[in-house]
Amino acid sequence: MTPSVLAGLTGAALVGFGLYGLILHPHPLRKLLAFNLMGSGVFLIFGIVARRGASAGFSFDPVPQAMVITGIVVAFAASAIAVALILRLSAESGHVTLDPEVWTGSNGGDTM
Amino acid sequence: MSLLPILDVVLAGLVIGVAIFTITARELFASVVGYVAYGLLLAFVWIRLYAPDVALTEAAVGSGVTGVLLITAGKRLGALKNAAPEAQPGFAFKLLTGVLAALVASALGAVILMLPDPPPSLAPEAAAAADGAGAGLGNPITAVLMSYRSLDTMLEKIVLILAVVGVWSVGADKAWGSAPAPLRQQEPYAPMVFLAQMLAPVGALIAIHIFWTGANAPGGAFQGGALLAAMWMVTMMARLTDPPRIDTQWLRVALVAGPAVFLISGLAGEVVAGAFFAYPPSLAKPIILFIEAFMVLSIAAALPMLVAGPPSERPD
Amino acid sequence: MNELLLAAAGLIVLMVAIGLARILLGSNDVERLMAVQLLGTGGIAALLLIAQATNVPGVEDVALGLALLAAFASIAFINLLDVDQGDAEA
Amino acid sequence: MIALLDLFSIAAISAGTFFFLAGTVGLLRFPDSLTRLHALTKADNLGLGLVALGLIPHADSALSALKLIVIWVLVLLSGGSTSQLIGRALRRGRK
Repeated sequence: MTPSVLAGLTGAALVGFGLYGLILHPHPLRKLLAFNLMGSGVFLIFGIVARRGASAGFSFDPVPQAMVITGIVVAFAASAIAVALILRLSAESGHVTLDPEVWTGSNGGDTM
Repeated sequence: MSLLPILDVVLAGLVIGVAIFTITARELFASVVGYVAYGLLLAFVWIRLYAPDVALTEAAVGSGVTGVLLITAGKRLGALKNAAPEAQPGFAFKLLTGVLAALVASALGAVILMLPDPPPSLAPEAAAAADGAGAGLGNPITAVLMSYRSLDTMLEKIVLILAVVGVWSVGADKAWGSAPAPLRQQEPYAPMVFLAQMLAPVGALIAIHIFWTGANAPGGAFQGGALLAAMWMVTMMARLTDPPRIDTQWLRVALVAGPAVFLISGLAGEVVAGAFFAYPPSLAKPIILFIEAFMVLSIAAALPMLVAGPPSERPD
Repeated sequence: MNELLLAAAGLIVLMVAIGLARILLGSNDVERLMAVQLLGTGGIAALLLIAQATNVPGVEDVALGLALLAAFASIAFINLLDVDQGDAEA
Repeated sequence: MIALLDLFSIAAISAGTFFFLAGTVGLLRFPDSLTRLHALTKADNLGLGLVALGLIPHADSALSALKLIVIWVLVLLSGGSTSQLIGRALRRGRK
């Protein structure tokens, strides 16, 4: 098994774990973290494509690598917006959750 | 070279182990610590894939700055210790999610094992394009970012600005124009001030060095800018500086400078060299470095502002 | 020589991994932070060794960046821990 | 001369690896957080320092040798200061 294939399979596993956490965690920041984990798995899969491009008379394929660099920064920008929205939402509703039933229902049970 | 495969397997196992910890940890703080460790480990995987540029970006933006973003948010939520315990999903739902995640992961794994051979590659094309327009750049990734796919890179800078605008606009109406909340509430302890004072200048120097060598070696505008941003945040966390008011002139100029210079250069290319984002070959390298310098500035200004969050109502 | 460098790198990674696993799984927040610091240092050492053995160029710069970022992450976590330990709000 | 330098490298890197070993064993076996912190600093300061020292003879240029030293100094600086801060956090936590 070459390092590339190993890294690719790692990436696939990471996407799986990220998806699991994204769906199951009730806390929005944990969801965001899981989503980032998933994203880095996708980047890793992208990365092995870059590594495989090595056989084309180049030490690696620079195009996917450059796109991963761009992607990491864009993913961070999206996370920052998500964090700002989460903070605003919980400041307005008084609850740290994305479950609409909690904050439209009774306003007892403050989770903060 | 018999040890290297073992090392790779250990590394992959570690990455997966820490990822599982990050997902399953009970508290947010532990989970974020795990995530930062995970980012560092992932950087080593990228090194093993011969992608030091990506390794540095992943470590700086993916792990370091994202980690700080999350713990700052957690602190502001004041909910680090209890993660909404009332909404725990049932066992059947967990099982279903697990099956779904396993299916997605194995499908991806199968695709990876069945990738076409020989692999398709844009490398020769990119190399040709880079030779034409980005002549003199020894680092093919910088050549791709700044020449072959320069429109992507410019749009990505614009995405950063849009994100800053988005974060700012989430703040309360009456807070508009004031400064974001400081990254630390109380007076810092002396060793932290000392560390920030020592680290920030050295770090800024290293960041500029990494930007400068990026033309020929691993590094570049993204990595240098992210490190510079990290150093600014260090001074904010030690309360040597506070986040600036969001209506400050220099801040806004710094944010827009990168994409603006990039766009103007691209339009100038239309006039001088006959195509959008075409550089006259003899001047390609100086022009690219010139644009990159402003990109470093914009990234270094944008990342801390994204972490600092929307303007707060308190007159700090 | 290369074999030796790799062996040293492998040993360091293994050590750090054991420490990381033990501390991440069951301990308090401060010790988790210590484990991450060990991971950063050990990782940088292993990175330098592996880079020397496999001839990846320019890794010193990556290691420099990692050293900076390790310090950055530690400062951020400690910044938070202080609050956790109940420093009075200024 | 080359053999001598190699010998130096081997000695320094082995010693560095030993300190990582010692640091990890200490992190696992020492009874409380403060003594574990003590063990950790050995790995930080001496482990990485000796490994960097051992790699200097193999550096491509004077600049990369300098970078190795700077890496070590950075880790020394941040390790020392963060240990102070961690120690303080521990002391406050115990009260």
